[in-house]
Order: sequence, then structure tokens, then C-alpha cells
Amino acid sequence: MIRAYGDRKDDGRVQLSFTLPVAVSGRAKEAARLFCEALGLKDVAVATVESAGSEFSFFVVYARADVAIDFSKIVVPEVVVPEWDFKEINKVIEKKIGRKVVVVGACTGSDAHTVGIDAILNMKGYAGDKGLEAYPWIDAYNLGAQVDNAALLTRAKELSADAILVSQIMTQRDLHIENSRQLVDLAHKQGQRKMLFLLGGPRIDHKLARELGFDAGFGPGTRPSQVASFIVDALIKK
Amino acid sequence: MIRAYGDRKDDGRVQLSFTLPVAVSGRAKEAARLFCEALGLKDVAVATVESAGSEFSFFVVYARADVAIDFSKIVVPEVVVPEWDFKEINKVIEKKIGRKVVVVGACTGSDAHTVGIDAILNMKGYAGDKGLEAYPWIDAYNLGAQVDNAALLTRAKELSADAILVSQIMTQRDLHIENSRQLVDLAHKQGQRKMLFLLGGPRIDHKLARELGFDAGFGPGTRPSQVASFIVDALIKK
Amino acid sequence: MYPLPIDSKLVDECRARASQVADGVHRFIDLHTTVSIERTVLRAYGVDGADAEGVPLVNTSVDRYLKSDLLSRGIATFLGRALLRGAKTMQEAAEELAYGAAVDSGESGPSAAEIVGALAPHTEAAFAKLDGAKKKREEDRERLGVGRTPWKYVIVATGNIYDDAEQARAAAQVGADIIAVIRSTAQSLIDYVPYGATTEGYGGTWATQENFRIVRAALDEEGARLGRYLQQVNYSSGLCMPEIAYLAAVERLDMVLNDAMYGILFRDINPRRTLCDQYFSRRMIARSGIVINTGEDNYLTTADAVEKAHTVVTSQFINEALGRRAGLRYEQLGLGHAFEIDKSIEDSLLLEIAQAQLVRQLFPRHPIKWMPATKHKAGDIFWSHRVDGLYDLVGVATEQSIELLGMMTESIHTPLLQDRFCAIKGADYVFTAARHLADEIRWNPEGKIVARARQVLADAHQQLGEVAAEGMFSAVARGAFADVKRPETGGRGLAGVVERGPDYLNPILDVLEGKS
Amino acid sequence: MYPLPIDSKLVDECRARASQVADGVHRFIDLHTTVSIERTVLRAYGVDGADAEGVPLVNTSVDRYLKSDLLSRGIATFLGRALLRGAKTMQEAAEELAYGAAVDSGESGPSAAEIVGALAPHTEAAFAKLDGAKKKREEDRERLGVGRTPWKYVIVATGNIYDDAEQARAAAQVGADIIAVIRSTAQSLIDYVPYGATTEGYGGTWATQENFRIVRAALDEEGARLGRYLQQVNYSSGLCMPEIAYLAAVERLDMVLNDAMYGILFRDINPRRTLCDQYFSRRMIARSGIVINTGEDNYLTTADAVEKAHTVVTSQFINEALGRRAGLRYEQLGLGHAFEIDKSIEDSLLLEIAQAQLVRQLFPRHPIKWMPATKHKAGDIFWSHRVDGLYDLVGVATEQSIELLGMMTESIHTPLLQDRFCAIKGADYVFTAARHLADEIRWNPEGKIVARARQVLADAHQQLGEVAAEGMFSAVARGAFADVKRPETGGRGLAGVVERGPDYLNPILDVLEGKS
Ligand code: B12
Ligand code: B12
Ligand SMILES: Cc1ncc(COP(=O)(O)O)c(C=O)c1O
Ligand SMILES: Cc1ncc(COP(=O)(O)O)c(C=O)c1O
Repeated sequence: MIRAYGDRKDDGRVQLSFTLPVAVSGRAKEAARLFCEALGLKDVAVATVESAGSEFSFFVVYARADVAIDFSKIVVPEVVVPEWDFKEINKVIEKKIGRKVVVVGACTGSDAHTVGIDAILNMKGYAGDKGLEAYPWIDAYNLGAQVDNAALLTRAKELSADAILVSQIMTQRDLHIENSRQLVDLAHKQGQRKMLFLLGGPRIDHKLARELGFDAGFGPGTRPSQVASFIVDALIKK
Repeated sequence: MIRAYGDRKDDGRVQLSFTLPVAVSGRAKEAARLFCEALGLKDVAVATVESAGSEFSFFVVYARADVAIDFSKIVVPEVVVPEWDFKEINKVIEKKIGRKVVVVGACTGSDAHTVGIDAILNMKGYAGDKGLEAYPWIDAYNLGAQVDNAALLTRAKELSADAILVSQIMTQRDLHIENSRQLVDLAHKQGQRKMLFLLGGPRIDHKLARELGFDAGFGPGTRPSQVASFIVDALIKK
Repeated sequence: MYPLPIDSKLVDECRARASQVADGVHRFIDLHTTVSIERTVLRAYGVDGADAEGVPLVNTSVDRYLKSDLLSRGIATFLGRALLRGAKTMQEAAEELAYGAAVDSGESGPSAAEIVGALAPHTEAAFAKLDGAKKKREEDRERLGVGRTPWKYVIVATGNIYDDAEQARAAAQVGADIIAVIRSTAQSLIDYVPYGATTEGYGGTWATQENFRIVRAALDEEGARLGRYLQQVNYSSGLCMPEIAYLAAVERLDMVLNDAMYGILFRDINPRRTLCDQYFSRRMIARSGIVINTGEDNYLTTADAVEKAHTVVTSQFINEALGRRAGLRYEQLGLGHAFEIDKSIEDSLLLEIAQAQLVRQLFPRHPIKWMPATKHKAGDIFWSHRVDGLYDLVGVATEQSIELLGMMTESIHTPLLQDRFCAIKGADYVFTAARHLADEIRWNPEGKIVARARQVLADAHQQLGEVAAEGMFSAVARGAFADVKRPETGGRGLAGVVERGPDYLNPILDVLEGKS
Repeated sequence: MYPLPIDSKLVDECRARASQVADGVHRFIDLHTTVSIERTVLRAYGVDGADAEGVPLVNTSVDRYLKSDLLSRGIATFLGRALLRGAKTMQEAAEELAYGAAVDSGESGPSAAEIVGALAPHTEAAFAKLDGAKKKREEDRERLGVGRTPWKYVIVATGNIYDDAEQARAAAQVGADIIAVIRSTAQSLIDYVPYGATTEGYGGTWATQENFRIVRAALDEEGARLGRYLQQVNYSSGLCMPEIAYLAAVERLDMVLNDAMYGILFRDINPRRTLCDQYFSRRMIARSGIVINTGEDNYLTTADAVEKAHTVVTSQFINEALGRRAGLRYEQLGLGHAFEIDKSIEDSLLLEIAQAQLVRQLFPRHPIKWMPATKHKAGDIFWSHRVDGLYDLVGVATEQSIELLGMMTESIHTPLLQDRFCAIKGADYVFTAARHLADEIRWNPEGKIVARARQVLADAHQQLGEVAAEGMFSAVARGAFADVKRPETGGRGLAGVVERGPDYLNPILDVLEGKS
């Protein structure tokens, strides 16, 4: 069982900040305290009450949470990826697949944030790790941003892609979830779900991607070689 | 009923940060999420997991709290102080009390933080508001820091003080609460509780001071004139 | 501010080269019009309203004449003819263009002079309205005062215009000088301006005339209460760039983000289309006294901020040249740049200072728009807030004019009310603590900062030479900016570009250009 | 770093005046000893242990001879006599002094020379131990390396030494260079050093020899793992100043806070007592190679940081002069100062820079200790974290040596593990981003920073004249520092000060003073 650690083991110290739509006052401060207590927090210390507008109070709070988590019980699906580097990946494709692997990527829907998908696909890559375009045994197509789900699937079919790579950066009101789910539904409808589907973005993790019907999900800091390794490994296992 | 306001009315958005005593990993992140859910939070987004040591993960989280507080029901005891200034206070003492008011102040126990009590008592005062020493109709004695509760009471008796002013800055493990309560107990025992007892410090508020048996409590930002007004007003009402 | 020792001859040459680039662009612009320009003409003449599906009347009218291949004469031609045929108001005339039994082929009928004559009083009324709005803004600014720079510029982005207005007030109450309402995701890709007050946007709120009004009213009221003029911002960009410029002008916005390059590079809008639109919108903006903000800061999110720093300066020179050709005063040219270097690089702050001061110095009369770190922000809000602290410091130390405050939650969500509060309070601290720091510092002439500024200028000079030689369209197609390639005939909206005919008529533009 | 144009003649005069002040203080010091000095002599001779109530043997022994009015001869006299009477070990000798049937009146018996002779091999052993510890520290530092300055110094203060050790490791893992274990509230007022490992402190952890060892072991282990030498700090101050200096020396601490002025002004410790103690402790520290940190930063919490900035400089000159008289090398003199100006003051950063660079420049070889904002921190942790960002920037831009990292929760609680993490990460960002900023800046000779530095120096020069004229004891009584008045014979611990007799014996001091 683990608890929050502030100054000493198991002291349960947590920090909060939030705004209440009332002017600054002693009552506002008390409301903040009650708010935290309603969350089950103890020893609530309202470190500051700031006037964030004539009708808004902003609070910083420290308090104790008696919450304990059984860490041993936590199981998280994580993408298991062989630790291959650029050279190894190409060698494995050559040996075990024997033809170029085709991948098609895009930032879909109304999302115009290409930096993430570019980091995975373009030559330059990410943090010194070359992008999939640079792999002699991979044919990578980057369709850019604001790409329709339907258009993406059509293009993937044309290219006989092995894998579709989708980037979703905008998450406002769960736009990314709806949009991603819709792609998978469409793929099922069109009988294209046998391809590998990869989802990536700052608010994506493997768990979420799996729930949405993708084969794998990749979050912040993903390196292209991890993505390539996953694809190649999955193709071999198929 | 009020709720936390993040981006829109009643969206309940709150920010948290805390540390769990486990190494950074996907499981640690999940533990952080479960931790927040155990506090009743919804839509938990773990914005970052940072390695704060080989066995510590630090998290920043945004989430939604469905807590609503009935603001209209909140009543907070606040010190009610006439809005007198320096001149008025002296005039009131002259007119209504007719003799100098004697106050004795100290930072008690092992506490060596004099800046707060100095701000109230010494000439210079606080934020342009003169200290009690500067009042012609007040005799103010500042005993400084690290003063014993017993010594403070003895000195107050010698001086026939009207009010005792206690500053408590150190709050580690509720040192200030124990020490303050002990003073009041001792005063009761020695029959000195008829004097006014004022408590001040950054973690003091009127509510706490009253609970500890003081006549009033003063928190951060207190100005000397407020304290003088309170004392004079209370003496008159007695 | 003590000037960096840079070669003023090089600066002059940069301006000359940028001027050549602008000339090249104008060889296209001056021969073309677009659907959005024509719609703006209708709006300027007072045409308003939308149909049951929300399609504005100006769109229906213009699209009909586009489809009929008649737009090369300018929508004003047909408007004038409708008037001469008996339409009692401009609204009625436009409705006839939209829904009239037949399209007016434009053949026969009144002469050009007669048409112009019929439009003349309406043209006058249009400018009376525009100039009236300008006058009101100037009076308000004068009366209440705009405060010292760097101005604290914050964004609101709730999606709901009423929440936006409330948060705009709260931000003003805690010290914001400028409020920008961010637009709903992808509004720039739709070829009409939505109508009315809106409450459902994604990552921002729809830019509509009514929404402009709601926020303007809130800021006017709040500004009066606070005794401080509050500036309002929105986006004159995307497929409706000129229309939004017009709406901003009559609704008394103070600034608009207005940069064709943003649409081209980051929204895949057709270069021809948006450069034409930009010219017309800037003419409108020049007349209205609004300040534009350009978008060079964005380049550094897709291109590396160290290697491609000079592309920002290149683009600023070009933007200046284009802006001047549209009649913008220097004081209306809020050129953008950003604190966007990877924070893990040693001496990144030195490079940031070099760039910030170089830009400030190259464009001395311009209200420079200083943008915060965004791409290299992280989920660790404490760290990010500290990054913004150094950003604010560079802002005040290099005397930037318009400072978009960084948000500690940049990498997480559009700003919460409290994020904005923390940013404003933090900037106040830094600006106060370092108020006169700019007067204190003289950079070591042998140091890295001076060397970097010189290098960036030299690289921009070089690049301007290349762009002048090949032309802007080709440079953009080659990926000269933001590491993004956009061919001249690619992207959205090319179909809305029309070659002006010999009988092209646009009295609004004529006045804007000072031709009548 | 480009030097501020200040008058070097004035600086020389400051040093001369400080030297006069130090001479005055030494007229007292050199004639006196204290209970804590004598206890340290016992400790140096290897006397250890405490009774059932926790009273250390060294206290019992010394107190007995104090009460009998015999301490003017030095405890070594009686120790030597006990040896000559047949005690087999120093421990046994000390026990006899403490618990022996009768107090040794010191009359008759061996000659002074005989006593010294009896102590000689033990004196040698004492220094072998001290010097061995020094050598080990130096080897470790050499082997692992201490990294570049500003060193990141953080505090741990859990109250429980095992938690402290764990948090020290965590801090080191994320980049701390120096770990200080804060002492339990009011330890400085108790006239003995507690014994053994402790787990219950208030606002800090008891300083004991065993606690020193526990943290040293943790840091040694962690340092080896990280391939970086980790520095340990504690407090040689309060009534046991010399004893802690000794314990720090043998337990291989790297730095100690050591400043009589802190005890006088902020703990109401008697000036005579603690100045004598300081001299002896600094002799010990000089020998051990430890770096001291002085406490002038604290003045600015009770006195105004703008008006009384010069008192910091005055005190630093005096501390230097006193330190030099105790044999400290410049490299051991970590003079303290602080970023303590009210943050709401316009141009506060300019004033901070002026002070930081002035101090750096006046004391070029010294490892200057730079302290963060504390009094003007607030419960708004985001704001406070930003304040610390500018503090870190001034630290690296003015080339401070030892930087105590500011905590965003300063006004709330002693740092949580996460507060320390954020502070270290934040400092890393600032130090990296501004790594060579110091080489870039030349302050405008006509500017506010230069003017302020000159003014502060002139004021310090003036004040040093006053203090030299009246003497340090009188200046302190008058409230010259920190706005606090402390009479020469007030405060705690005066009873423990004893005039040395003509037959005063202290072989440990003799060696430390290079007299034997
Ligand atoms: C750069 C940027 C832009 C640029 C985009 C340029 C471009 N061509 O990409 C510009 C300036 C155009 C822009 C515009 C807008 N932006 Co923007 N933008 C950002 C910013 C600053 C950085 C994103 C980025 O490049 N990160 C760096 C890359 C490398 O990281 P990444 O995307 O996470 O990718 C990594 C992993 O996630 C993963 N990955 C990502 N995709 C994929 C896909 C696959 C298959 C795999 C395997 C892995 C993978 O691998 C990558 C490398 O490790 C973020 C804030 C931030 N700091 O995150 C805001 C942000 C994303 N933008 C935002 C908004 C609101 C907008 C606008 C809507 C604002 C407006 N109304 O005008 C517009 C419109 C854009 C649109 N319709 O999409 C919001 C989104 C809020 C939300 N959560 O929904 C953010 C968070 C800013 C904010 N706080 O408001 N933006
Ligand atoms: C200055 C200071 C010191 C100075 C004190 C100098 C002096 N002579 O006062 C020095 C350097 C000596 C010091 C030492 C220590 N300090 Co200290 N110190 C502070 C600091 C930075 C500022 C306090 C201050 O002066 N505030 C300004 C005054 C004006 O505000 P104030 O006290 O709140 O007073 C106002 C009101 O509260 C009210 N008020 C206060 N008292 C009274 C009384 C009455 C009757 C009334 C009506 C009103 C009133 O009116 C005042 C004006 O508005 C705080 C951190 C912080 N920023 O708060 C830490 C802090 C209080 N110190 C702390 C600690 C731990 C220590 C030490 C124990 C550290 C150590 N182990 O060495 C030592 C030992 C001191 C001891 N035994 O008490 C902790 C306390 C943790 C806790 N919550 O218990 C703090 C919070 C720092 C931290 N984050 O760790 N400290
Ligand atoms: C110059 C410029 N124009 C426009 C925008 C806004 O984008 P959109 O037009 O998609 O609303 C931005 C966003 O930052 C910008 O920098
Ligand atoms: C110079 C100096 N000595 C000592 C201390 C610690 O106080 P104490 O001796 O009460 O533990 C401090 C605290 O900051 C200090 O600055």
C-alpha cells in the first residue's frame, strides 16, 4: 500500500489549487476548506486566497489525503516493444518480412498539429532518433494535417499499407476520442481493420488506444524507433 | 451552491500535485490516477510524471471535482473591529478610558520570529501603519522572542497590562496550538484571564484563536491600527 | 535600450530585398480578386444576415456570380446595376443578386460611370461608418489610456462567448491589457463567417460579428469601471480574412492577427487566395487604425528555433514591405516573434535575448508582438511557469510592445481562469522588478549575444536575397518558412480567386487605396 | 563577469577598518575561554558519551570545574593532571573530572610542562584524527568532483534523521550538490550537544554526531553511485558552536553555518560568549578545510533590505577580518547575502543585481553564499516559484558560488520532497539557459545598478568607520545590524564565559594557532 509522501513517509500531503466563483473573503476561504474536506482531505491549510477577479477567488491548498493505493495490484497494459535500433529494425524487416513495410500517417480531423506525426515519420525524426522515412526498409507516407478519416483509409488502401498512424493532439471536449473511434468504425465497415492501427499524441496512452480499438497507443516522448519496432514486431507475429 | 470554476461555470476543475514513493513508470502514473479517483475526482488527467528521485514520482494532475458547497450557509466568525485610525484611537482612549492602555507582547515558546509582533508593536509598524509604541495613549512593551509563557504572565501582572499579545509563527507539528493553549490554561490557573488575550501569526485566524481560548486572532497582513482598535473597543465594552 | 552593434547597411539591403519580394507578390495581387474580398465589399455596403441554414447572404450573392463567371467585374458592378434597376436598399440589392429570378449577365444597361454614381452615396456611408468606429475607438483610448508596455495580452478560449466575456472581465480586473478570443478549431477553413452569438466552439469560440460586439461591450464596461482602456483582439486570417477585418473595424477591435503566411503554412490555405485577401484586409485595417499581429512566431514550432531563427526576420521584413504596400503605418505593424528555443540548450536565454533585441531594433517604430514558449512547455506547470518568468524578463528587458503571456498549462489545456491570473500576476512582478533593466545593459561587443544577432541578421539578409530572386510563391513552395512546403496552386480556396477583368469595379477598394 | 566600476581605495579602507574592528573583538576573545570551548577540548581528546539523562560527559566534566571556579586554567590542565594521577585513557580521565570523589583544586602536583608532556601524545592523536578526516574528504572530493557553481544547495528538515537521509538521497538524485540538515527549533539555545540518532525534531532535526554520520554515509553512498561528490552541511552556531565545529570536522562535513552574529541577533545569545566560541570554532574549521557560511542574509528579514543593504557588506568585511584572524583561507569564507528586497518595489531586480555583483566583486576568492527570498515569499506558490526563477538568474549572472535554492513553499512549511525537486529542476533550467550570461553583460556606467553598488559600498565604508570607532560590542548593542539591539552582557550563555588565567592551558588551541 502506498500513500502520498510529502515530508515523511505516508504523511499523505497533497497540494491543490482551484478557483471558486465568489469574491475574496473569510467566507471564501472557509468555502475552500470545506471544498477540500468534501474531497475527504484532512488538515486542510489554505495557503493563499487570491483575488482572480472581482467575483473569483483562487486558492492554493495543502492537505492530507488518507488515500492508500495497493500498488502491487496495479496492472497497466504497456506497449511491449523490442529494443531494436535503426539498423536492427531494417535487418529484421529484410530477414523476416522480406519486403518493404508500408506505413501511412496523418493528423486527422480538424487537427492541424503535424509536429508529432512529423517527428515520427519525417527524415529528421525526434531527439536524434531518425524518422521512419529514413529507414531503407520502410516506405513512409505522411499525409499531413487536417486529413479526413475516409481520405486516410482510401489512401492506405491504394498504398496497400501495413500500418496506419494517426496523430491526435487537440483533445478539447474529447474531440480526439470521437474522431479516433470513428476511424476504427469506418475501417471495420470497409473491411480494412486487418491493417495495424497506431494512435499517438500527448494525451494518448496504450490503454486508451486499446479501448478505442487501435493496436497500440503512443504518448509524449515517443521515439520513431519504438514505433518502427512495434510495427515490425507486430507484423511478424501476425 | 458553488462549484470550482476552471474554464466554464461549474466545470469543477482542480489542479493537484503530490508525490508517490515509487519509481516513475506507467504503473506509477496509473497509481496517481487511482489516487485521485479515490478522492472522488473525475476525468483525471495526469499532466506529468516526474522522477523526483529513484524511488519517488511527482505528479501534476488536473481533474474534475463534483463537489458543491452551499455558500449561503457558511458563517465565519470574523474579528469585528471599528474602522478607527491612529488619531481616532488615541482620542477614544482619552475620552472613554481616560488613562493609557497597557499592552505586553511577545513571541512565545521556542519561537524566535519577532518580525510579526514587531510589526504590530514597534514604532515603525507595518505597511505604513504605525506600531502601538507610537500611540501616545498606549504603553506598549515588546518582550521579544523565545519568551516563556510564565514569564510573559508575570511581566503582564507587574505592568497591570490590559492586553497580552502573543505571536506564534512556528507551526510545525502544531507547536503553536499547544503553546498557545498552555498560556491560556496558565492564565486561568493564575487568575489572569480577565486581561485581553490576542493571538497572531501567519497560520492564525479568529476562529482558531477563539477555539484556543483567546479573545481574538489575527492573521497575515494584520495592521497595528486594527489591533489597537480591537483592544480599545473591547476594553470599552467590558 | 542600448543598441546592438549591427551593420545598418545590411539592414537597408534587407529592406530593399523585401521590397522586391513584395513587388513580386503584388504582380499577382493587383490583378486578382477573391470571393471573400467581394463579400467584404457587400458587407461594407451594409449587407447583412444569413439564411435558415446559417449561410450568410453575402456568400449566396457572391457565389452565384462566381459560378456564373461574372465575378471578374466585381460584385459592386452588379450591386450598382441592381440599385439602378430600382433596389431601394443595399440589402434589397444583395438579396436580388442572391435570390433574383435570373443572374444579371452584366450585359448592356448603365455605363460604368452611372454605376459608380449610383454607388457613391453608399460608398460614402460605408466609410462614414468605418471612420466613425475608428474615431470612437481613438476617443476611448485617449480618454482611458492604454498603459505602459509591454502590454499584457491574454487569451480566452472557452468556446462560449458569454463565458469568454466573463473571463475577459476577470482578466482585466487582475491587470490584463489585451484580451484575445481564440477561434474555434478550423474556423479558418470555412469559407463564410458564422452568424450570431455562439456558445459551442472547440478549443476556442466562433468569430462572429455578434460575438465581437458582446466582448467589446464587456470590455468597454469593464474598462470604464477600471479606468483603463481594454484592447480586444481576434483573427483576421483564414478564408474569411477580409471580412473579419471589416467586422473588426466596425466593431472597434484593437488588434487582429493578420498574416497570410499562417494560413498558408499551418492551415494549408492556398497562397494566391490568402495573399490577395491579406492585401484587401490590410487596406481595411490601415483605414481603421487597427494594429495587426503577424505570425512568424509559429514558424518556430515546426522548424528549429535555433537553426531557423533568421527565417523569422526574413518574413518580418517581407511582412513589413507587404504591409506598407497596403497602407499600414509602422505603428500598425505588430510583427511577431517568439521565445521558442529548446529550453535544454545551454545558453538558450542568450540566443533568445539576441533575437528579441535584434527584432526590436530592426523595427523600432513597430509594436512588436512577443510570443511565449509553447512547444517546449511541459506538463510540469511549476517548471513551465518559471520558463514564462524568464520570457517575461526578456520581454521587458528588450522593450517588447505586445506580450502574449505564457501559460503554465500551455501543454495541457487552453487557459483556465486561474492560469491566466497566475500569468498576469507573474508578469506584473517581473515587469515591476525589472522595469528599467533595458537601460542598464550593454551587451559585450565580443560576446555571444552580439555575435548571434549579427549572424541571424546575416542569414536573413542572405535568405532575402534568395527569396527576392525566386519570388515568394516559389520560396513558399520550396519550404523556405517553417519547414513547410506549400505549392502555389495547392491548398484550400484557390477556386475563390478570380482574375480581375478590365471592367473590374470596386469602389471600396478605390477609396481604401486613395484612388477616389 | 565584467567588473562594476567601484573605487578600490574605498575597498581597501573598508578592509582596514574591518581589521580594526576585529582587533577590538580579539582584545576580548584572546583573554577568555568558554564552557563550550573547553568541552571541545575534551571532545578533541576523544571524550565521548552521555549519562542516562542524555547529559554528555563533556558537560558534566566542564560544568564541575566551572562551578568550582577552576576553568580559568583550562580543562586540559585537569585532564593532564588526571592522566598523571594514573587515568589510563582520556575517557577515564574525563570521567574522573566529572564523577571523581573530589574536584581537583589544581593546587600543587605536576608542573605545567609535565602536564603538557602528558597530553602531548593525545594532542597528536587528536590532530591525526582531524587531519585524517580532512584528507579523506579531500580525496573523495577530488575523486568524484564537485561540479560547477553555483552549487545547488537544498535543505532537508523532516525532524527524523532517517527521513532526512532518504530525502537527501532523492535530492542528490535529481541534481542537488549540497544538502543541509536543518536543526530542530531552539537547539542553538541548549548548552550541550544531544547524543545519538534522533527521530523527533521540530522544524528540523537535532544535530548530533550520530546524525552527522548517518547523513554522511548516505551521501557517500549516493555520491559514489551518482559519480558526483555530495556536500553535507550543518550548523556550527548557538551555544555549542565549537563542539559542532569539531564534530563536523571529524565527520567530514563540507560546510557549516558559522556566525556569531546570527546567534547574537536572532537567538539572543550573549555576544561575548559566542564571539569567543566562534574564534575557537573557526580555528577548528580552518584546520579541517570546511567552508563556513556566514549569516548576513538574515539581517534583511528584520531590517529593510533596501535601506540596510550596506549593513550586510559591513558585516561581511568584519566577518572576513575575524575569519582571517582565525586562520580561515579566503576559499573557506562563504560570506552570506540574500535576494530579500520587497518584490513590489519598482526596479527591485536592479537593486538585487547591484548588491549581488558588488558582494561577488568585493570578495573575489570567497565562495559566496547566495540566499533566496524568504520574507517576501507568499502562499501563492506559483508566484513564489517565479520569484525564485529570477533569484536563480541573478545567481548565475553574477557568478555566486553556493546557492541555497528558494522554495516555492517558503512561507508555508519546511520543504516537501516535491518542493525541493521543483526547485532543483527550476535552477537547472535557469543555470543552463543563462550559463554564460555573466560574460555578456556590461552594466551601464551611468545606470542605476552601478550607482546603487557605489552607494552601498560608500554606506558600508561609512558604517565601518563608525563601528571601528565605537567597537563591535557597542555597535551590536546600538542595533547596527538587523535593527536588533543586543547589549554586551545580555542574552544567554554569559555565565559560560571565563577569563583565562595566567596558567591557562589549551594544547588543542595552541596547535590550531600554530603555536606548537
Ligand atoms: C505547435 C502548436 C501549434 C502549431 C502547430 C503547427 C503544426 N504544424 O503542427 C500551431 C501554431 C499551428 C497551432 C495552432 C493551434 N493550436 Co496548438 N499547439 C502547439 C503546441 C505549442 C505544441 C505541439 C507540439 O508540436 N508538440 C511537440 C510534439 C513533438 O509533441 P507531440 O505532438 O506530443 O508528439 C509526440 C508524441 O505525442 C507522439 N505522437 C504524436 N502523434 C503521434 C502519432 C503516432 C502514430 C505516434 C506513434 C506517436 C505520436 O510522438 C511525438 C514525438 O514524441 C501545443 C502545446 C504543447 N506544448 O503541447 C499547442 C496545443 C496543442 N494547441 C492548442 C490549440 C487550442 C490550438 C488552436 C486550436 C488554437 C486556435 N484556436 O487558434 C490552433 C489550431 C490548430 C488545429 N486546428 O489543430 C491546444 C490544444 C488544447 C487541447 N488540449 O485540445 C494546445 C495544447 C495549446 C493550449 N494549451 O491551448 N498549435
Ligand atoms: C524571517 C524568518 C526567520 C528569521 C526570523 C527573524 C526574526 N527575528 O523574526 C530567522 C532567520 C531568524 C528565522 C529562523 C528560523 N526559521 Co524562520 N522564517 C522567517 C520567514 C522567512 C519570514 C517570517 C516573517 O518575518 N514574516 C513577515 C511578518 C511581518 O509576517 P507575520 O509573522 O505573519 O506577521 C504578521 C501577521 O501574522 C500578524 N501577526 C504576527 N504575530 C502577531 C501577533 C499579534 C498579537 C497580532 C495581533 C498579529 C500578529 O501581523 C503581522 C503583520 O501583518 C518565514 C517564511 C515566511 N515567508 O513566512 C520563515 C519560517 C517562519 N521559519 C521557519 C523555520 C523552520 C525557522 C527555523 C526553525 C529554521 C531552523 N531550523 O533554523 C529558524 C529558527 C527560528 C525559531 N526558533 O523560531 C519556517 C516555519 C515552518 C513552520 N510552519 O513551522 C518558515 C515558515 C520557513 C519555512 N518554510 O521553513 N526565520
Ligand atoms: C498569425 C495567426 N493567425 C491566425 C491564428 C489562428 O488560427 P485560426 O485562423 O485557425 O483561428 C494564429 C494562431 O496562433 C496566428 O498566429
Ligand atoms: C548563520 C546561521 N546560523 C545558524 C542558523 C540556524 O539556526 P540555529 O542555530 O537556531 O539552528 C541559521 C539559519 O538560517 C543561520 O543563517
